[in-house]
Amino acid sequence: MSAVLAVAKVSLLRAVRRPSTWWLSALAFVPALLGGWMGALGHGAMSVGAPLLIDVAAPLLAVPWVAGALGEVFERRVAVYWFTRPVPRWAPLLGEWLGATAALSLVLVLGGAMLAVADALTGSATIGSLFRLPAAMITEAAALAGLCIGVAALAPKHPVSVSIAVLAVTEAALPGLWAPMQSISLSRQVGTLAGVDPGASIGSLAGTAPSPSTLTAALVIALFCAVPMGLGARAVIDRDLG
Amino acid sequence: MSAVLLRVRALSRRYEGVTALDDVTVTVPEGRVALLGPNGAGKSTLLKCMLGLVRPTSGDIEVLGMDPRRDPLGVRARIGYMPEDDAHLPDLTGVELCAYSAELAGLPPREAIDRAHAALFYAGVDDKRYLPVQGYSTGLRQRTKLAAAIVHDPDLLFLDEPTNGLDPASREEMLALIADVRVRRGCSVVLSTHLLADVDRVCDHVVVLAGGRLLADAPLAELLGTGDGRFLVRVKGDAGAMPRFERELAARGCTAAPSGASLECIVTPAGAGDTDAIWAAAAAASVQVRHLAPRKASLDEAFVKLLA
Amino acid sequence: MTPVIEFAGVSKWYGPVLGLRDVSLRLAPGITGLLGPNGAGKSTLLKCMTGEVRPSRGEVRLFGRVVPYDDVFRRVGYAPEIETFFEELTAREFVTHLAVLAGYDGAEAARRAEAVLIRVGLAQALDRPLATYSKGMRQRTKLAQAMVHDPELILLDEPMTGLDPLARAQIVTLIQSLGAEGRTVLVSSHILDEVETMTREIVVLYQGQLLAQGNLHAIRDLIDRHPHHIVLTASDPRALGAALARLECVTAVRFDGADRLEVETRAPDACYAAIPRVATETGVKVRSLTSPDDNLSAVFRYLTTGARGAA
Amino acid sequence: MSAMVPPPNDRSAAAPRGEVHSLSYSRYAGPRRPRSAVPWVVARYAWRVQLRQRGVKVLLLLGGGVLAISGAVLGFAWSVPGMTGGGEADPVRAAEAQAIASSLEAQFIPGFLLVLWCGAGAVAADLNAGAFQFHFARPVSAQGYLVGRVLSGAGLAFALSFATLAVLCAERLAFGSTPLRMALTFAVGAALVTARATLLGVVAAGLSSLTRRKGLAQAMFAAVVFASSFVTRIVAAASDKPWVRALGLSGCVDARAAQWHGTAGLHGALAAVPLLACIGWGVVGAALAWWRVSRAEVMRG
Repeated sequence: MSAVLAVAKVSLLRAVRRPSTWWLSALAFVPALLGGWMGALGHGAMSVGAPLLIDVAAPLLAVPWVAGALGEVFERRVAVYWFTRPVPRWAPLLGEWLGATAALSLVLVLGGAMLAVADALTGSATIGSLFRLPAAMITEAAALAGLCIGVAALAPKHPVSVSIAVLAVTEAALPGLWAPMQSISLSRQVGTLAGVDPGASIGSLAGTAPSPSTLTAALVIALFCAVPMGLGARAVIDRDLG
Repeated sequence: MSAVLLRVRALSRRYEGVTALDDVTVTVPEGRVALLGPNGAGKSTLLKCMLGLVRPTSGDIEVLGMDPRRDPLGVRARIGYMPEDDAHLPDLTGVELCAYSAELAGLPPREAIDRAHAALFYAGVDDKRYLPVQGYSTGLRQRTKLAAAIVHDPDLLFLDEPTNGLDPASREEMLALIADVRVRRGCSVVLSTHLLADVDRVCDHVVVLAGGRLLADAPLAELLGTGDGRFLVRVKGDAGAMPRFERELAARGCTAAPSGASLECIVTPAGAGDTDAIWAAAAAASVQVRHLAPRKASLDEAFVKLLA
Repeated sequence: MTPVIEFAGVSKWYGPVLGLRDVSLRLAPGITGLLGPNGAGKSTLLKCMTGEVRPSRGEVRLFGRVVPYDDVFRRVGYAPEIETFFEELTAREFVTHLAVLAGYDGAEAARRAEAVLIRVGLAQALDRPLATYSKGMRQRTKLAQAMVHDPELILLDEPMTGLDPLARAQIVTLIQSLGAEGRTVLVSSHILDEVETMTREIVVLYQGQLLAQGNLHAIRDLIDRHPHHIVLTASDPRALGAALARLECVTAVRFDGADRLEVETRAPDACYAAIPRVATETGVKVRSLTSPDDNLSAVFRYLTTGARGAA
Repeated sequence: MSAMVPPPNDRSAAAPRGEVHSLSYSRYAGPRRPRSAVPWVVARYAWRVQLRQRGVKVLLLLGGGVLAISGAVLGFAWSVPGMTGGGEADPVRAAEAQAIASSLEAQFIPGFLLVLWCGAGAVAADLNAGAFQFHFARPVSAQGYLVGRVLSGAGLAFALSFATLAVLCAERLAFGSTPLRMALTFAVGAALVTARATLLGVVAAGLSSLTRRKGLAQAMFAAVVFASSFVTRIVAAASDKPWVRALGLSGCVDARAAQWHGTAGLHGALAAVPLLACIGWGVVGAALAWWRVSRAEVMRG
């Protein structure tokens, strides 16, 4: 367990030292700014900002931050330094996940909270919505971190393009084709948890979505995280690394 | 043979706060030239200036009679460059890499393929040429890089650490190839290296840089001088052979100094050129002499002397 | 006593590509050089010990247990041949982190990391980001992380490539001191001279197969088992040549210029022994004796250019 | 290629003669092409490598599937009179508009992913792998290299869209459009498809030259494509200003297409917005790439 925490700590430290982390983080605050502006013009801060944060900003923040960085570690064989220590091989993966989730959550929660505040200032938000969006962002951070780490372990040469391709399929292509497929969309389920109307985010071509439920949402989000992580861990344990 | 390969006058190049080249003036004749110096000596910067990739802060430079600042592409068309790092163009096979190099230098596709095969044959890359380069062993990769550097028939070849990471046999072959390029092709060679033994083998002129300054510019023979009367002796024997041999040498008035390797020593005979005493000592100590030759000052020593 | 390292019939193929073929070997404490030309399987052999690759056939045992087992890395340090680290960290942070993963608590790990980095000669650069490190400093960092947890077995993959002569000498001294502390150190290299300054015990791989193992003498014998060309300069080469031609071990004599002769032999040991004797008998003064074949690279060259059954 | 070595003994003409050719290196005296050919060389070899990659094969398969489906669906709709364009004043013209829009929109995701895979990381990967020094130690100018990278990054995406356009136009010819009008539609469609691919390629090359890290470059490209289209769409909808949509990287070409059909709803000075946005994106991408590549320190150390 201490190994997992040690890896998480170093993962955070490395993220902080990368200049790209800082300007990527700026991405998380664009929705709040844009939402606030639109809210001030009377168009509803949440209906503009939340889909932008959940659908666009969060994935595009997570993919280079987590998949890109970890993919490099695997591709350049640096991971061998972890795997020649007396710890099980899944421990560094879990540590990376913990570190990535913490860092992503921090940024996304801040972004979400700012958006909620902007909404409260310009509209008629309830006190509950101030907490619902940030809480939902934590689940999205954990799910995206899991997906990215799994993909980085499975496809270390193309972690970013594969992650984006997976997300393009689950978030845009399939839901756009057939409405029931919206259930497998991560952003749609996070939106359910956050209590945000998904209408604006998904192409209108597909018609109406199935009615949302918190239980389904939690299940889909958990699967989003666990399936790639599990496959990635199996690949790291079973395969030759050299 | 006496044409000028490179003429550099008062060349300086400064990066922010760092002087990479400091007022270097040197004229290098055609042939095989070694560019020597420790890391950070300014070798790479000089190469970059020659290729027209970096503009000198001040001073003049002329390569093969052309000014790389005015016509960088013209200069580069006549130069073959073998970089130190692997230029990974992922998934290209050996043949493709060479053909690509040739086409970039302006050869039509058919000619490029033809030349690529000729260059790979010359560099000794066999059937593996149809496999992706990233799977090659270090030796094969160096050969492929050499082939890619000569494929467009340059007049001047820049080799940056061409024997790095090669095993002795491959190193020999690489050096033989480099020597051959000059002899048969009439192509000048500039060899940038820190392996002094390489220079010994293939170069006839040496330019030494250190800290951005020119330290030496001389024919190799001048730098090495002649023998100093000492002999390098290597013997074969058991663990006690060497001490026994040294005792016998001492008994005959010779002095033996360690050379660094375990069964070797540097012997100063009592009389100049008196090898008989060494043979007698070996016989008395019952060791086999496997190597006995006058010891030239090695480039290593010349280099250390220059740097001091 | 169980050997520290034991390979039992290990083969490894990467798809159809051969990595190792039927390697069996046992190694005891001390420094051992792992020699072979590029692509001989040296890295694969080391990776089989760290569990980075699994043998396609056979078993590798470290300290008597079959690898991979996680705990083995309490007793094993490994310096791979890769050039990169977690570039955002400083050397101190990097080595401390790996010491923590090796099981030490934070303070102890930091103390050990600092001590080991100073020992490898990085005292001046402890807190610089690894991204700014030169090739030589990277080699030292790799050594440091392999030593930080005080392992009994240290595996070093080409620890001296890219170093200038001075740094090379320092690293050799460091490795010798590790051996003197009673550790088992396996150093891969393709340069015999480099290894020879460190140890007498070597293992030679050639095209994935174990070509030789043991004391350098065994390798010297191996060298003696293939034909040699011996170049002599002498006061009267033709007289010496005529006398040598009578020996059974000499297969050819050639003259070259006024004072050089070249002797070809299929029994080098006998021939080297005979030359001084014959010289004394004929009263010829031998001024120098050299051979391009009296070294390991010649063995490799000989093996590569056919006559594979001879060795 | 091979220099002839005269036979050692040619006094006896009657004896059988043999020749020994020298196999050693020989000089090259053949033609050399002008330097303007360099971009094509860069692009050709990049395509050759791309077509070997599994990811590219999957994406091309995906694009092929999209082509087949849209061809079948639209072909079916067009073959049944009155099924499409019923409410339009000119059903034929509406169907032609549909052909262009489909080749742009249906192929957007496969095309985007292809540019992402082939182009968005290319310059960064080259910078990181030392391929800059490989190229620039040869007679390759920065312009030549960049044009080559744009071509190689956008080439496959362009081929997909163009194939879709060609298939749909051919179907229209079969279902009632006159050859003359089809030729015009095809020309306009080809221009738009080219514009779409070029913009994606140029922006991808520009962004990818900002960093050494391939993954980061790819993510930036995805961010610019998605965020620009998402933000412009939401802002346009929320503030009811349709011209804002034409500012996005994908929106500007779509809006140009809509303008040609007369369905864009942009009038007066606003009619110039899509074209200006297209030019703007192109200039920004090219400027970024040029700025970075021309000042790159080519060799390390």
